[in-house]
Amino acid sequence: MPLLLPILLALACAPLAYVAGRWRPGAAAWMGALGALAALGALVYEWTQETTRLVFPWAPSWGLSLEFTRDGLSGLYASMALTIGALVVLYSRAYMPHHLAEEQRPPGDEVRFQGLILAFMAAMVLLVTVDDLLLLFVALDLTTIISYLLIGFDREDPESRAAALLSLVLTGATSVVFFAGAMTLGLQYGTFSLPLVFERAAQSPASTGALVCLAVGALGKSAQVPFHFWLPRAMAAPTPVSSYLHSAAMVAAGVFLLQRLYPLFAPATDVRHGLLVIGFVSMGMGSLMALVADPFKRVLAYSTIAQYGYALVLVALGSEGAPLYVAAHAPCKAALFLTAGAVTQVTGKKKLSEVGGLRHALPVLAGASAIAAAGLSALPLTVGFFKDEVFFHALAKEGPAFMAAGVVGAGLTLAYTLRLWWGLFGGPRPSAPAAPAAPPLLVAPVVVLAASILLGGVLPGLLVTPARAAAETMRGEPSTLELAYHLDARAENLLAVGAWGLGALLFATRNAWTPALSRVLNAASHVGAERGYRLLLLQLDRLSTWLHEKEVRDLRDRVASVLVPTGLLGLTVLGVTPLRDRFTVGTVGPADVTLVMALAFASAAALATLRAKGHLRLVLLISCVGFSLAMVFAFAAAPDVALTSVLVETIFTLLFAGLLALLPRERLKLAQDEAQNPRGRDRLAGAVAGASAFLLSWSALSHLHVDRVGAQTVRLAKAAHSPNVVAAVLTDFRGLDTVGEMTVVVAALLGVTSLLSLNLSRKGKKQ
Amino acid sequence: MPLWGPLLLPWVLGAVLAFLDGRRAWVAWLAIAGLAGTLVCTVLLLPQAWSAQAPQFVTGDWPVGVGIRLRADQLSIVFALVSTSVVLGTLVYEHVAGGITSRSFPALVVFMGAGLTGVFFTSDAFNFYVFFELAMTAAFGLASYGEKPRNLRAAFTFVVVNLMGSSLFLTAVVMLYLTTGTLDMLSIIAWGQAGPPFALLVPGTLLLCAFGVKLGFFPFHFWAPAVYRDAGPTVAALLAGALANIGSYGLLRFGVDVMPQVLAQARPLLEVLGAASILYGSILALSRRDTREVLAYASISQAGLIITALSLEGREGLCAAVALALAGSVDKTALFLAQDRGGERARRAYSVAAFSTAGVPPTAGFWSKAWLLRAALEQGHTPLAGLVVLASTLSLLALFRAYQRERWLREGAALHRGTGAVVYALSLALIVAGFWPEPLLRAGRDAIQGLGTLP
Amino acid sequence: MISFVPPLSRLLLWPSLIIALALWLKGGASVGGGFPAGALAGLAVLLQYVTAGRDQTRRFVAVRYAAPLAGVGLLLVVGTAFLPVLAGYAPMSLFPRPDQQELGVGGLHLHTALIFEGGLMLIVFGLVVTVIDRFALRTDSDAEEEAGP
Amino acid sequence: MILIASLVVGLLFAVGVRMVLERELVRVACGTVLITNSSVLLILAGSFPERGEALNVHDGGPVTDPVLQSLALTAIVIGFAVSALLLTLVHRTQRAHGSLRTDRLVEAELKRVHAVEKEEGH
Repeated sequence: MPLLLPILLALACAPLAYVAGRWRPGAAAWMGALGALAALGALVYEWTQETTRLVFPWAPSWGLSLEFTRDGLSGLYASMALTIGALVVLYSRAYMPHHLAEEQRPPGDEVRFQGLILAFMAAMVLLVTVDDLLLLFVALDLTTIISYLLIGFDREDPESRAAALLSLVLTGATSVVFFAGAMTLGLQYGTFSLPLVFERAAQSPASTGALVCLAVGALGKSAQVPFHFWLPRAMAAPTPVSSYLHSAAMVAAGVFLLQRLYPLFAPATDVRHGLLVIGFVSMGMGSLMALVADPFKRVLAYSTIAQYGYALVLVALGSEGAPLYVAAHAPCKAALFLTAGAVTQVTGKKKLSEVGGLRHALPVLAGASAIAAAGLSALPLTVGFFKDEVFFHALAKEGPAFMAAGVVGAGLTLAYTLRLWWGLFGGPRPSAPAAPAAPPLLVAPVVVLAASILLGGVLPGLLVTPARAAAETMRGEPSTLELAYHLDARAENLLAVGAWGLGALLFATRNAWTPALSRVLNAASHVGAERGYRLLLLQLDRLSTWLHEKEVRDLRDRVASVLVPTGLLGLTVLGVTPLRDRFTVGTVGPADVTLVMALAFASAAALATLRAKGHLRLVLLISCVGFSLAMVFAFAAAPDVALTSVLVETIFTLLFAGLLALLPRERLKLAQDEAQNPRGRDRLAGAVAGASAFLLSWSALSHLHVDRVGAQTVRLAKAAHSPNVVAAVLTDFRGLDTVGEMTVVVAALLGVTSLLSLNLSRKGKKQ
Repeated sequence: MPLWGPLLLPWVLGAVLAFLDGRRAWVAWLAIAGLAGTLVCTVLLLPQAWSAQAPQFVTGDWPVGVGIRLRADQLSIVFALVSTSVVLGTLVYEHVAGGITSRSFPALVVFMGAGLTGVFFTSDAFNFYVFFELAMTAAFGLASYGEKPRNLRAAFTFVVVNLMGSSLFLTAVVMLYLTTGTLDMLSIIAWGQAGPPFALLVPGTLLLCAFGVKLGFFPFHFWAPAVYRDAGPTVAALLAGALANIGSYGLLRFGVDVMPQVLAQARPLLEVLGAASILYGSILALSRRDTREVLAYASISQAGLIITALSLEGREGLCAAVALALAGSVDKTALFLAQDRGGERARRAYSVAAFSTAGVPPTAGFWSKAWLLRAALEQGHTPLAGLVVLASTLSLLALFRAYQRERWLREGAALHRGTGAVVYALSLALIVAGFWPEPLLRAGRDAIQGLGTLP
Repeated sequence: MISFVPPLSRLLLWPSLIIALALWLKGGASVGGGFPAGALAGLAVLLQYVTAGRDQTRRFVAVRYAAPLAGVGLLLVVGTAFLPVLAGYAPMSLFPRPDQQELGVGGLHLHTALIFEGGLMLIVFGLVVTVIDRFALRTDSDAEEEAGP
Repeated sequence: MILIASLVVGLLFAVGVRMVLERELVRVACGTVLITNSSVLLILAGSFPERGEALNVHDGGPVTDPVLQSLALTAIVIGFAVSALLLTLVHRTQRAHGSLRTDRLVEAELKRVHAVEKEEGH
């Protein structure tokens, strides 16, 4: 049970916060943060316990069970999600009232927002602790759904709605692909339970197709090329969302999946090479975009794409530093996002070109965010230093080309981070009146994060144990990861120094190359993935509209679209069935003459209806058909049917006549004139339907089953005390049919009365 | 609970309601109570249906074939349960939403419920036709509910097109009788096992087309968008949520149970039609602005999924078809009812049902789509798996475009306590089935257990 | 010229109804049954509508309450079909059962099928008369509804 | 006889379909009536080859299949009920649209669709 405790606590946070919010809106955030911290405590406590796996029955029909695990990866990611979640919720307490006021929404919506953030946190905790492929997908889509609601939280804002939809569709679609891969694996190994899957995968490696599907899901979540473009758009969300989902939670989920499923990817070198390429491309693309982007949240978004590109490279290389990288990046990025939000709230500005010199107005924030920026750009004495150290360590093994790419990437990171921080806080003091001080709760989370970044940088030993545990879980072998400062000329250090130099150089000369770079990137965006996506969507929309324009609108065509395919299908079926004895012509004896005559009369009347000029004549001809058929039935020795059909026809003719009397004369005339020019396709449809009806009934009548139930009813009629067998069948043997039939009549009657209700005219007046 | 219980109750109730003015509140409550009673009776039948011998009776205790056999196996029961619940929910919704405006509405809804129950319980081809007509006639009467010109237009299209479907169905049943000499389904099964393999192909084709009209898949669907758009929201919910079940149930019953040999022949055809419906429905839904039209096209794509599932060999595909039909029925009802209202609550319910339709967990729809995907992959049918993925994505896009429409954010009467309860109950059912899928999976698995001659 | 038609049709009403009754009662033995009986009765009333007009015809109780009559008929039909289940018989069991002796009064055989057929007759009569009545009503006051979507 | 009967079934059906496809409500209703008639004829055509006495059957004598007859009766009655409903619907529809032509219905439908689309905007 202790294993479940943190999960249950995390799940309880959102409802508890909601309840607290009902009592007093401000209490929700505190309640939520408290819950998150309690869950964190439980998580730590759980590490001292024996249990590492819990299994509950769930859906035995599919052999599914709820499986939870406690291992290095789950511990690392869950604590990350819980800590940053708690801080972000507290931050939102200070951020949201202002934001809601700007959006002109009731302050009570704050509780809803915090509830969603906490629900997201719970989904994240669930995602990292489950140990089953299917559950993994369920949790993954839970994060997708909640992120949709969070990104689109400002629903009055069209941009934010569009961003939410984009992220939903993109991450939703890629996660369905992930699911297809998971399903393939589940079927291949006969189980969805991850330990068993890994065990069986060791014998027979997973198929490349399945792995590619899994990877697509992960890439979509982690905003990697070519699915990256949802992330910059998602910056339309309120800042707490970005700082949580887009630094430490949702985007981390993708890379987490790859780490969790690493044993499957380990043997598949092709797939890993593909991931490697994507990682480097995302890294380069993200960094370059971050260098020129103007809104500061966008800078951070592109930076996130780039940073997860690093993490992807690490996973693709199978480096044991991969989990550490994500964990070290998360607090830095979250802190910077929170800073960006605080700056926007204080100054009301969102772009780098509009702010500057804020270090005077917001000294604490400036200091704390400087530490975070240092962490992001991997300067010593911050936890970020080690993320680059493991990165360079992994690259150094691969050769000079990789090392060069790494130095460039890290250099770009330093350059854009410097640009961001300097753009916000550096430069001359603004001439405008000093901005008001930020509320303490808006700054405190940044300070806490900065402190933790420093702590990790100064005492790296604290990180070794969790990082090793995570690496062990990921790679399934003991880890030898070391974190310490080495003051010697090893490759990692040289690379780091090179990167700093490059970064500093780039930052110093920024005015020289920025315009050119932004022109180049602007041109490149015309052929980018986002453009492709929009084009695809546009074409689909066009196709959709075009099809809809072409679609059948007319009642006639709606009917024809039922009958013509049926007729064609029927004819095809007749065509493919074996030919032998399909049709019998039958004999016509002298006794049949009357029958044939009546049939001929019916046909003639039916044909005449097509040429009938007036409505009355039409109705009379229709009843002629009916009466001839009644005659047919009489000659065919079915007197009951004949009697009924005579009566029905009579009533029917009179009803028709009654209807005609109701209809305005000029309207009838008008309709009559219109009706008499059938289109060619109507004739064709009639011909197809008729031919098909003829041939199908001919074939059916040619194969009459000799010994039908009918004969049995004749024998039983006496037992039913009814000399008239038809009456016996109707009232006794198949009486239920008759009851049903009569109910149909009553239902029709109800329909008629409601259509022609007596108080219609009164109702009309009321309207 | 004897088998006739859930059959008799709505029948008698309908007859009584026919006298009464349905606009009075107590009449509506009587109808609601009766349908709820039917639901309870059906639930009470569950253990028997799951026992070794499915409950059955023959009318008048005549020999089978002479008398009509009614039988409730697992397939019948699960469809009856879901359909009755959906009908009940819709009736409650209409009543609490602002009062029923037509005298005969409750009676017709109850008759429709009776017809549906009968269709699911009967084991006689012609009796199936009679109950089918009962449900259809009630629906014909209901289709014009509201009586605005657009409602009448929808009703007229619906009646004429479905009359064609009904006459196809009648013809097919008669051909079955002429060819096999019996109307009892189990006897037809026995005949089919011994008889020539091609003998039932013609009636089978006609049945496919007739159910195609009810279910609304390509190319028999052209009536659906217009009718679902122009009929009143409750009526659209009834037609799409409950009545379409006749189509899927009929395909399962006649295709899998009664004429498996025909189904085996029809697989390639079903596959093509299914793929066409999926693509057609998903793509057309994209550019529609009217939410109900979006839903109509989404339901066409859903119907495509069902018949694609039927086209797969092996049991898994059939299970998937059952699950898709059941989940789809609740989805559609919830969607049509929720889109009728504005405000936050309605949007919330809509989003749950939309996620279910798109197959996003944790919802019932996810499991049904997952099942289809599983069946497709198990058969090594990768293109179909790709199609399912594509359909999910496109319907997600279409449904949530509708969700975000400007109009919806501002206008419309909000769900109040009563209507909200109905819509929330449906959505909640979807979510509960998402988190605890065992009942749905069991239903899907067991429903096809007793059918015909499965491999 | 048409002066002799209304009295004639009024004269025809009762014989038609009696034939309808006969059709009903003889249904079990020969051609006939509830449905033709109801249809014939409906036709007889229809004739009255044509000749005497709506108001005259509605003097008959059965005409005014045609729709409820159909409901009664349905109750009769459903009752005959399902009441035996209360005594443990299968639904649609008619009495006397196959093994029981038939009761006859003259040419008339007493059988629950008669009640069943009677229900049928009432339903069909109800449908026909109601539809006619509604159609006739509309001719009296045919208010146009507003055109438009 | 079989051929003749099925020819007539096909003919009635074809004429019925042609009428349903005409652009006028009354003719659509007439068409459905013809289609119902053709189904009933098909039902009874199954008993043409062996028709005999339905009443007062002698053992071994020719028999018109009573089950087919009762199916035909049921079909007739259901067809009758539904057609009565359809007729009233024709009446109401034409009153609501002021025309008996189906293309008027289509026009009204399109008008409404366009109105909705415009209102929704992009």
